[in-house]
Amino acid sequence: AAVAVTATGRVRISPLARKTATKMGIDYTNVKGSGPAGRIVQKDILTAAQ
Amino acid sequence: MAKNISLIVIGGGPGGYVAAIRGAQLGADVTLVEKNRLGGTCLNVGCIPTKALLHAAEIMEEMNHAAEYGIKVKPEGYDWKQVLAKKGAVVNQLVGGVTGLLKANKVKIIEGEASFTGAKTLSIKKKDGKTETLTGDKIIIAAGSIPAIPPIPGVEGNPACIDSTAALSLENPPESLLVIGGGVIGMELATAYNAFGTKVTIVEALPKLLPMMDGELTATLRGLMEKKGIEILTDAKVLSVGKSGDKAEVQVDLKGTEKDFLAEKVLVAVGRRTDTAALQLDKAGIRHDRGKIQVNEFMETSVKDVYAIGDCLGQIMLAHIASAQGEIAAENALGHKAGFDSKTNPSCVYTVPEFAGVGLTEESAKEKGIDYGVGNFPLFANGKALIANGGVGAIKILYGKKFNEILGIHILGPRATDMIGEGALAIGLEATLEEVINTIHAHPTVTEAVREAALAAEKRAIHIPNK
Amino acid sequence: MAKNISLIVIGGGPGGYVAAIRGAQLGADVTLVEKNRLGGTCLNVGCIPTKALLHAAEIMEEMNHAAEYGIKVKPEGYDWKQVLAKKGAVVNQLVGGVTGLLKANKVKIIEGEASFTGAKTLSIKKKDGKTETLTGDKIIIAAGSIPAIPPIPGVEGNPACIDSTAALSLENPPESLLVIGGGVIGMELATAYNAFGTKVTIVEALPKLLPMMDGELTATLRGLMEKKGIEILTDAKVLSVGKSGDKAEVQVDLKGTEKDFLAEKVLVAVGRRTDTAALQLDKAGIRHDRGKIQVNEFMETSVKDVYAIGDCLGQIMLAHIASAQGEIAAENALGHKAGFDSKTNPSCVYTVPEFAGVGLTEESAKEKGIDYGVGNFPLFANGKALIANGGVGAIKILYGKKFNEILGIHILGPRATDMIGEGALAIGLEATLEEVINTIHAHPTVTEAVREAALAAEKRAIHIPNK
Ligand SMILES: Cc1cc2nc3c(=O)[nH]c(=O)nc-3n(C[C@H](O)[C@H](O)[C@H](O)COP(=O)(O)OP(=O)(O)OC[C@H]3O[C@@H](n4cnc5c(N)ncnc54)[C@H](O)[C@@H]3O)c2cc1C
Ligand SMILES: Cc1cc2nc3c(=O)[nH]c(=O)nc-3n(C[C@H](O)[C@H](O)[C@H](O)COP(=O)(O)OP(=O)(O)OC[C@H]3O[C@@H](n4cnc5c(N)ncnc54)[C@H](O)[C@@H]3O)c2cc1C
Repeated sequence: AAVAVTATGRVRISPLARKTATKMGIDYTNVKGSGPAGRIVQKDILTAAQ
Repeated sequence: MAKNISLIVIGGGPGGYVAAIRGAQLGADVTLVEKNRLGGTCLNVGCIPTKALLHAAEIMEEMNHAAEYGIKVKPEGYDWKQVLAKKGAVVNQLVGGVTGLLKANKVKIIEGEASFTGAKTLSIKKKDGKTETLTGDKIIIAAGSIPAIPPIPGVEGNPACIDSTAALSLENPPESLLVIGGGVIGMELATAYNAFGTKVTIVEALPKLLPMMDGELTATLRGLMEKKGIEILTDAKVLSVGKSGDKAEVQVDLKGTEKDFLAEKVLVAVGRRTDTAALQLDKAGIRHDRGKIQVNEFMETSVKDVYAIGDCLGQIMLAHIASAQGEIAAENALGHKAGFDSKTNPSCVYTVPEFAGVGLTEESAKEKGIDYGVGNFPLFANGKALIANGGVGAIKILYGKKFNEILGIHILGPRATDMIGEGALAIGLEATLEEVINTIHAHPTVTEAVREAALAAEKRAIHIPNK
Repeated sequence: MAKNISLIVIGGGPGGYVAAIRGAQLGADVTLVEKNRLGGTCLNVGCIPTKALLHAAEIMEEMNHAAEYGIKVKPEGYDWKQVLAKKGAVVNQLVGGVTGLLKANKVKIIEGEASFTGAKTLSIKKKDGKTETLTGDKIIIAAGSIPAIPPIPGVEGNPACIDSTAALSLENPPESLLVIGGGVIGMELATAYNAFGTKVTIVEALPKLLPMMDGELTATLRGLMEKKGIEILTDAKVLSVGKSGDKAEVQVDLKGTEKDFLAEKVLVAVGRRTDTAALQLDKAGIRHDRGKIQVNEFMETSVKDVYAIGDCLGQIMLAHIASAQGEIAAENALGHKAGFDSKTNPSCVYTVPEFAGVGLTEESAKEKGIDYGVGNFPLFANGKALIANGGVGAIKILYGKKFNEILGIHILGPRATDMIGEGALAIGLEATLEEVINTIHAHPTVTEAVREAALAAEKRAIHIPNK
């Protein structure tokens, strides 16, 4: 999957993934997205947390 | 116990009553002032009665096609009194509902007209003849709008000339109707009366009908309406309205040549203007542009603690915008922080078939110089649409060339006004074509065509050849 | 030039024909083998003909309510031949469309029945009597399903007992119909024939109708169907079917007591079984569970280069699932990598009103031990629904208590099957209540109620009191 950071520097992340990352205290800017078009989904955050 | 914040809401339309309820939910002591009927334009003489009329019109049309489906009926016309009665019943039920909700939320209702006497003081000319002075910690203005009367000679005071309000309560469908203005209201009422047998002519000064809507699909809709016998003239300016017997005679400039039209009624639907004259905005020092109240994204006017929302801003005149802004104003007034963003705003036109769009049209994308692509899917290739209306219509997706993000979704077809919900959410969540494609769309539904339009954008539609 | 990959697709239903087109798009030389008619169950004897029949039924019902809206019609019954003819015309148009699309994609079509003779070799018993041996680099099995005949004494060979296929082409609507099975097919055909005046009884062995659907809304729907005169028995087991004159006599065990029912026809709609017997799966070594082909998320069977999709897996028997899996299988066969995920799969039931759901039901959330909350919004408080069907139905959102993520959306009401598109996208994009709330929903639409259900979850619905 593509990197979730777009050329404009914004991170493509699902609302649930963002909330999960915030709650778990995870910096998601370097997490690789596995969703469509490289969007970070909750699963990616949970994987990164391990 | 701390004293609650007092909130005054001026106007009981979909902007005002929603703001009042939201304010009450957040703990304010709310007073709502309404000079006319709760529910405002929308419930009494706008969205709801037009759609009730259109529903009857739709049944009328369906009757005429029933035989094709094997259903035997003898159409025997309509009972106009009953059409209006049903419309009235729906309106009353909804107005009653709003009244009940305001009571349940302990909103105090004052029947009367409010005018500012100072920054945060109001004088209320009450229906019972008395005058009351009112002051509150916070004020939300939701005064709405009224039909605009264009400066066309012969319109004002002409009994044959009616506005949308009158068009919703005619004694009978006229034998002929000329509609000045090809905007949403004109197109919807044209659709309704056409179904009831009225000979309808639409005259629009601009080259394009429905300014908010995508041009390509608007052109398709125009063709469909013309096929139903509605005469549509664009680039056509009404010069004056006169009389000829008991009919109106309308002089129209058709790209240079003048033509006369006779019609029993002339519906003037050229737009609406803010209903802010009585408010005396200047006494409060509230900044406005010829009656259009100026606000920022937090719905704050130039005067502290005074907010304004909905049609009285003279911007996007839609009920759901008024309501959305109403929630936002109430939240900000009660110490929360919310901003208004119109990017997920759907525009709906209740023609047959329905027409809805959200996000950028091709015209607006071009104007903004955005590098966009288009995915198009015709509904004749969609099974459910084929069953529902013979497959008339199309779905069109605009996406950004660089990231494939959805820029706009436009739907002409059965159920378009409800299907646009998916489009608005897609834009709100900054979805790309891939995400629409990866979402399973149920079969047989018209929404499958949304996915197919996204596939078409990537030249991999299944149910049409890809060019 | 390198030789193209050759792909054989067995079955021309919505699984197979979509896989064939997708394969062709990706550059394969595709051969599709179909023993019966292109379009499979779905187009010929499934989704499409049922919905065409239901559309006629809906018009029929609408006629009966037209007077309430002021439209005067004399209902004169139906012309059943024309009902069937219209249904047939829609089916033929769509089957013709699929045939044309396959040709446009240069898919070679063989009319015949395929059986495996080895891992990747097939013998085709052709319609013209000849036999052909076929071998390909890749094979996709999309053999679909056929109605299951339950082991109820007296069903098999009984001319009064019909399956869904026969129910779609009856010579006349029967005077009475007993439906064995309260699943989607049973409920839809019950709805259709009820509208045509048939006295319908549904007998379901389980305590609940529509196993896939949310229980609370299913109960509401049941009540609505009963109000229309459909008799519904749950926890009721058909013991045997006998004869009484020219009627079927059906013995039913109602929680211990036996009751007899007379009916002109008995619709056996207890489910479907995979149509894989003729395939001789064992000769290819393809792993299966009593005819249900086993696959992984990439639609790969136990044999390399052989994929299977759709109803022949015996899992989720829906056309859009077959198609989704078809695209995935073709992509994987042609060297791409795609996995199947059913989480955005909508379930639709074309009753009146329509019923649709996506994601978790309350039952499944409980079963999984998920900490969920519910937002509920009744459609009597929705203006558009009030106009469309008197405000019958409700919308229900399930969300996770921790992150507010949308777990499921369930809609009983007008246009539910198209409105569920928003729900599927919400789940696919991992949206939370906030995003649904922040998306502007157009007024007056039924989708406004989706947002209200999300607001209700947060105890801040506008148009109902919040408990
Ligand atoms: C025919 C027609 C069809 C329409 N169809 C649609 C549609 O399908 N969808 C859609 O989104 N929009 C539609 N609209 C537009 C929609 O009705 C308006 O956008 C909406 O009503 C605006 O809400 P509001 O609360 O801002 O103002 P309004 O609904 O106009 O309410 C303002 C209220 O304030 C009261 N008021 C004004 N001044 C004072 C004062 N000084 N003191 C006390 N009370 C005062 C008025 O009496 C009125 O009740 C339609 C409009 C028309 C005319
Ligand atoms: C009454 C009814 C209503 C339904 N309504 C809906 C609905 O509204 N929505 C929905 O999603 N689903 C609905 N379904 C289910 C839907 O029809 C099926 O899920 C769908 O058709 C499955 O597609 P498929 O391609 O897997 O199989 P099928 O459509 O069954 O197609 C399989 C094809 O393979 C052919 N075939 C089988 N074996 C061989 C062989 N050995 N050689 C050559 N050809 C072979 C068959 O002739 C058939 O044409 C309905 C089903 C029924 C019966």
